[in-house]
Amino acid sequence: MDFSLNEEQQMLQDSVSKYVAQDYDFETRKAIVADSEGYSKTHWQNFAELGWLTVPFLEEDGGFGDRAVDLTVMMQEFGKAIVVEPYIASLVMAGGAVSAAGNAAQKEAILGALMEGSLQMALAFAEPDSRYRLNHVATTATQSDSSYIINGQKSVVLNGGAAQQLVVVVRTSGEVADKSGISLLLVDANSKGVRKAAYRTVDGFNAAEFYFDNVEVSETNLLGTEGESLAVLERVIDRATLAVCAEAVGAMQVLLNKTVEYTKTRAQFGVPISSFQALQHRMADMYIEYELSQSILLMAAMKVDAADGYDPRAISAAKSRIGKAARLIGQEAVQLHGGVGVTDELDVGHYFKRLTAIQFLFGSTDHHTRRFQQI
Amino acid sequence: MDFSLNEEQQMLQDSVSKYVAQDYDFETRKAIVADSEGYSKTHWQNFAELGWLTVPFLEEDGGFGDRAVDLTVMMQEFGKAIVVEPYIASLVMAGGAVSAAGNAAQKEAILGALMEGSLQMALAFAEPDSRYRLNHVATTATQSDSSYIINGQKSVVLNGGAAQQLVVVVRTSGEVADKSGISLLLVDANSKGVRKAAYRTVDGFNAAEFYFDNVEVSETNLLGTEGESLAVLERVIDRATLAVCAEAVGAMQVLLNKTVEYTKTRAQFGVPISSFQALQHRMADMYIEYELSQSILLMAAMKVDAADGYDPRAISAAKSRIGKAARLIGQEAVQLHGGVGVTDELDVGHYFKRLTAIQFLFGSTDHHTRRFQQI
Amino acid sequence: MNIDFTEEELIFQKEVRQFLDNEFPADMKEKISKGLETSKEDTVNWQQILYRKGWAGVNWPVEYGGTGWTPTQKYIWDQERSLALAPDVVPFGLKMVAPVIYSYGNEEQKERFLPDILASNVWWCQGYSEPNAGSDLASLKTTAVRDGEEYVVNGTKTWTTLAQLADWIFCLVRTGASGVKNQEAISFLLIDMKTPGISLSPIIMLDGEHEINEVHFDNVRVPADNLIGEEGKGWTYAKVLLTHERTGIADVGRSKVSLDALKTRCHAVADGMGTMADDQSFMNKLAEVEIDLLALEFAELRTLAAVSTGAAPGPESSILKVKGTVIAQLIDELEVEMAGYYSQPFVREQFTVDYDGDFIGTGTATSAAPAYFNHRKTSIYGGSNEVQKNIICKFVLGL
Amino acid sequence: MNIDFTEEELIFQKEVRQFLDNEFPADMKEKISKGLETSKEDTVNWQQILYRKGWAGVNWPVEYGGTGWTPTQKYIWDQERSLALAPDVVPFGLKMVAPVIYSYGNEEQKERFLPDILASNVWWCQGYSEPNAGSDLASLKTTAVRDGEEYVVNGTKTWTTLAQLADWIFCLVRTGASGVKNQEAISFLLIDMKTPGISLSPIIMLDGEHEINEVHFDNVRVPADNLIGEEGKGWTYAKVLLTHERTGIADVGRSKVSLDALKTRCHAVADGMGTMADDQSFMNKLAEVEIDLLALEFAELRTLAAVSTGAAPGPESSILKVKGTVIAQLIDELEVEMAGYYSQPFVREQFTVDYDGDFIGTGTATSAAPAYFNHRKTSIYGGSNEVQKNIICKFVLGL
Repeated sequence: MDFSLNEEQQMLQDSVSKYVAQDYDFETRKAIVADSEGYSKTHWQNFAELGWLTVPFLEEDGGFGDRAVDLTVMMQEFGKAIVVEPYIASLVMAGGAVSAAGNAAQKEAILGALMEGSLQMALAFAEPDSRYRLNHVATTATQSDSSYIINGQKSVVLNGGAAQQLVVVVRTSGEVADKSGISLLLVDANSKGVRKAAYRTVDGFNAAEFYFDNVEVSETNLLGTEGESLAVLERVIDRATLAVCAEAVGAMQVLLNKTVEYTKTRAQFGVPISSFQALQHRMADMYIEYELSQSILLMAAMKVDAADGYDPRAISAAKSRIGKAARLIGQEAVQLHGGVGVTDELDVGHYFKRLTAIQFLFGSTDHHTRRFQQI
Repeated sequence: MDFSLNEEQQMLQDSVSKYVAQDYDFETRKAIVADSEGYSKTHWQNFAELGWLTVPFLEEDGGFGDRAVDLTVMMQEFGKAIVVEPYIASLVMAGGAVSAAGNAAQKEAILGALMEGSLQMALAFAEPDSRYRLNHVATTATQSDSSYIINGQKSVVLNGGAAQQLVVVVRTSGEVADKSGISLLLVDANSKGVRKAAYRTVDGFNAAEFYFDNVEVSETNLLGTEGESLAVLERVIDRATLAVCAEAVGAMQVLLNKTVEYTKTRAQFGVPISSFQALQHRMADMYIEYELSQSILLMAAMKVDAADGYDPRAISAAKSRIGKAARLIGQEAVQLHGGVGVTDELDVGHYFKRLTAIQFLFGSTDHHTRRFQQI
Repeated sequence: MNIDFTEEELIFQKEVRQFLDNEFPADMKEKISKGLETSKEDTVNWQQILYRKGWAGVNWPVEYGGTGWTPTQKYIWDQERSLALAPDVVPFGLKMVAPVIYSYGNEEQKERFLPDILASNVWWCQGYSEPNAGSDLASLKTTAVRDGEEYVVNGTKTWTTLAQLADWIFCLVRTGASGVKNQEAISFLLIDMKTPGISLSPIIMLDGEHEINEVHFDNVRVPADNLIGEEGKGWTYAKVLLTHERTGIADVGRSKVSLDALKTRCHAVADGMGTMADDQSFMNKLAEVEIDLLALEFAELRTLAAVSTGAAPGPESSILKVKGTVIAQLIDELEVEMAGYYSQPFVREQFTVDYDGDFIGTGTATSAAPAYFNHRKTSIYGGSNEVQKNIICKFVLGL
Repeated sequence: MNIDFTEEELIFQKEVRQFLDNEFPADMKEKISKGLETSKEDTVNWQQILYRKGWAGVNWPVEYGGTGWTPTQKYIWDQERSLALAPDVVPFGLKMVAPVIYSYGNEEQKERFLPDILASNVWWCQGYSEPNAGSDLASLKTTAVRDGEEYVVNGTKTWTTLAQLADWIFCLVRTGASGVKNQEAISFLLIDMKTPGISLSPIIMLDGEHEINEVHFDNVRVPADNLIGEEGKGWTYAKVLLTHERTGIADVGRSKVSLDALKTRCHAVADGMGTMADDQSFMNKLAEVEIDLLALEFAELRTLAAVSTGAAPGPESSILKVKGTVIAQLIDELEVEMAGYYSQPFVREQFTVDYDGDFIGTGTATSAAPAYFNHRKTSIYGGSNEVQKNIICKFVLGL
């Protein structure tokens, strides 16, 4: 066992940490959220140049190595600045699906472009009735000659507003909740029959609803084996789950620090409110929650990277634990900031919103507690 | 709607309140718990003379009226002194079963003796496998000529150590978990084939395990209609549940007051610990829990006494809410008392033990939350 | 003790139901049930209907046009009104400034202000908090300096809800010497929002709405006639009011309606082949909140009953504020949880009357998170929940 | 970062398992698995087996007979020992007084005391708390007045665990002038329990057990040679020790074993026709505690790793104390809940070796509540959880 970052990880952490501190302050973020693109092309290009876009890919595909620890180290720093660029949606999720299921030609066509920063993608998996059940796929793809014809609706597709290409989870056979019969198709976002309604999420990310009306794609757009993609999807979503957990831990750390600092400067009844012991102990509780989150995040990342590999139970443990901490720290940070905490002008509320969104992304706290218990 | 006690209720409250304050202090209770009888015959006789033993019985049976509000008013005062006399077990439970299901002859033989204080009874319902399911009855009574032959085991029979007569819940037909086929039999505690193992409970009450080995009782000992007694049993247990809820509210009030007083006198770091705001806010939380408990107890009692009658949902609501409060107030009272709180010599720990036991009597907090949601 | 309604109370309940059935405007009800925005006109119209019925001044003394209802009647009204989705009156005029005017104002002030408040002819807002005085109102800095028959007001109020719609503002201002840093320097002043020198800065809330404002006073000249009661007594008047406010703030009726809606809708929200009603841990959380709300409802009824027997709502009413806001916030969170992925889209434009784009999510799913964010304010304003606990400690527990 | 054990660590793990299989006494293991009382002889016997293996001084420097293990080895040892149901050593000698002696004692004291501690020849107890000084050790009143080559000790210590079995006691005593009411008057003194003037009053805990005592000192004459380090530095020595103690107090290993047992047994505890494993809300609570414990385990590993790179366990270790006790107490509560009605009987006599009456309830069901009651102490002793939060506020958050 070894709990220290290696040299490469230390460099990655320093690099991201320095960048967001210098070039990604709250005003910068506000402007990006307000912009119609839904993310900043400039920052994305910088991320590419700094090599960060290669982190979730294997060395053999030209990536940094696709190690969970690397990903969490980076995402924690992103979380400190609540970066809204679609790193997880485009790279970890859509890119992850291509990396895990794509053939050599598909990987070559896509992964390089993703790592260079010239391609934006999204993974369309959730549906109006699916909630967090990855096997619940009502969107169908029926084969017709050498094509698939797609019909259905996909919900809250992260980076859906900016994505040029989609990985769409479709049902090629079986009943709506069957575990088999689930396939992945590459779909150009501008294909005929694709309609989208794009929007911002409550936490400032870009997303969209997608409606597929007899959308035809070539059978060469199939990623992986027809009807057998649920396992890939689960791994990809688990990896994305780990990534948002890391982001949450970064955001919590900032909220904790901001709250401690704010209470030291805010005076009420003639003294700084940090002198009130009832508030002090609540901040101690926030600290404890943060530390436990940091610990379980490390645990999950290390278990995923361990010799015996993929550990969905560890990821559900982390999501459950961090979800609880995100709730407490977010709510307490707002409460201890008082009135300004619920206004749009202060950054604190935006960290709170992101932490809230993360609680319900890729499965709620309860969902993951149950999954932890059942698998 | 009217939230004030009537004159009779006010007198009952004053009478019990004065008695326990003057004649039932902690040392008195300790001696009763240590005594082999399992309760004080002297106090019991005093209760009878003061008319308290008539409270849970109908006027037509010579009782005070069997009103839920009266019962809760009295039990709250008992709770303040954590009275260990078997009021609930003997009168509300066993007596309640006779009152609800007995015929005129049975009532006459039993209720008068109960109200005079000359008879101790117990209701034997729980079994090793039943947990809180009243319909789960494995103890059988098979008819043979004009008798029933009883076989089986009954668990944790409250007042089992002192009871002269038992009301035993038996299965006269059907499968172990059927809702029909459940009957009530009066059984003399000294009958041939009855074996008991008596003990104290963790909170100082007397109880026993009962083992029935071919115990023969006359068919005239049947209470109510054969095979159709589940509804009576549910009402009796609900009434007992309301009674322990009231007791808990009384005990919580004392624990809250004792904790507030203790923190005012206990000095640490040169000041009374009541001056620490973190502890103050925790006592405020205890107070809030106590007040909510008091409110929901009133709600449940008033609903039971209302024109449209018996409301098991209100009782489960009260048990669930009060169970949560009992947990918090009990744990916090001990924690805020520090070391002395976990010793046997201080009364605080004994209130804590009683509040703990009540949490798991007649259904845990979770059990009643679920029942509230499902009925 | 008796939970049953009397014959008279049952008749009153029937009258309330009929009134709401017939008089609560159908278009407003539809907007509310769909989660659409309502306008100032909707609100004023509804309050004037209440006025014409004689039901605008629920807690007012009968001599000024109050209803003279018993606590049970008030309870019935709140219950039925909530069930009919009819909003409570905007509190600033009818519930907040009016009691101060009829309790502490002079006859001239009562005649001048009360009729327009009762008839909802004038929209009021509240000027208590300041940027550096949140829960600690005793440290207010806005000054009102006497100059002949006028006060000259300078300073900034904040957290002023709907000031952009208001005609008048009631303020706590410092009239005492600048050295006097305590409650005895504070006075209660009524100010016409059209007076020169008043300006607003909107504050946007976490849900993107313009709900509150900073109100700036720059040498605003206010007639001395607008002072309520005595100079230096403003804090006393406001405090009495705050105690009353805490009871209402429990908002049991609104929470009951939200919770009932949640209990109904969970059967319609899909979770794979089943619905959220099959999710045992979700349903348990729902049951726990419902039980808490039952307890709170009876705590409120007990408080109201005590008030009716002559006692003023004591510091015990702080628990209504604390628990009422906590419960409402828990219900908000359950809404977010139930919305699942549809808690994420931020599409408030689709809740305007003339929206014709794609509707995202079902019903009010996408409003859940913004509502949750916005309502975090309720445990902060009206005396933060921390202040309420201090009140409990000091005045109930004697700590 | 790497969670895998190295080759050497795997070999060590195998050695530990073999040792426990072969050497941990079977009769002691049986008693523990059945929840029966173990005797002082059992404990001493087991600790002497550890001593003979060279594994008694886990954190001791190698020069005094310590194991010299890495943090990972310590982790493996704790894991395997807990899984084998083997108890940890009684802390007072090996873990509490020994570090003070080898860190601050003189050579004569080291030679005199350490070998007997390592070999479990002497049973120690702790004299810190006093009736009026719980968390606030700086206000201790027990005095040690120098008289020639002796100190004369007067006062009362309380909360002294297993003093009735102890040969020696280590105490914090006041050697400074009576006016000096702070830490600089406190010294660290070793006292033979057989010295005239020492008497015990047993204190019975909530579970009915005689576990702690008051220890009274009435003109007890102690050789000045028994003073550790300098006069007035006792508080400093004790504090360093307390920080170490907090890490151990998380007791992750014991909680894991309890939780594993609970997870197994819930499938066997009947709930009507099913078992407790079908109770979704019970299982969810179990899962939540298990997840918390996973987080705590890694928090502890991170702390140990930091210590091994040279850092002393900082104030962050306070979270291990707080969370470790809270988790263990939650597990206790789940035991009580699982026991259902069988949480009520108080029948501790049935857990003695020669009991032959009716056995009430299954397995350890009737021990659940007494254990829960007793273990409330863990959030009070060793620096109460409130004190730990104060430490976090002051030394971590800078509040």
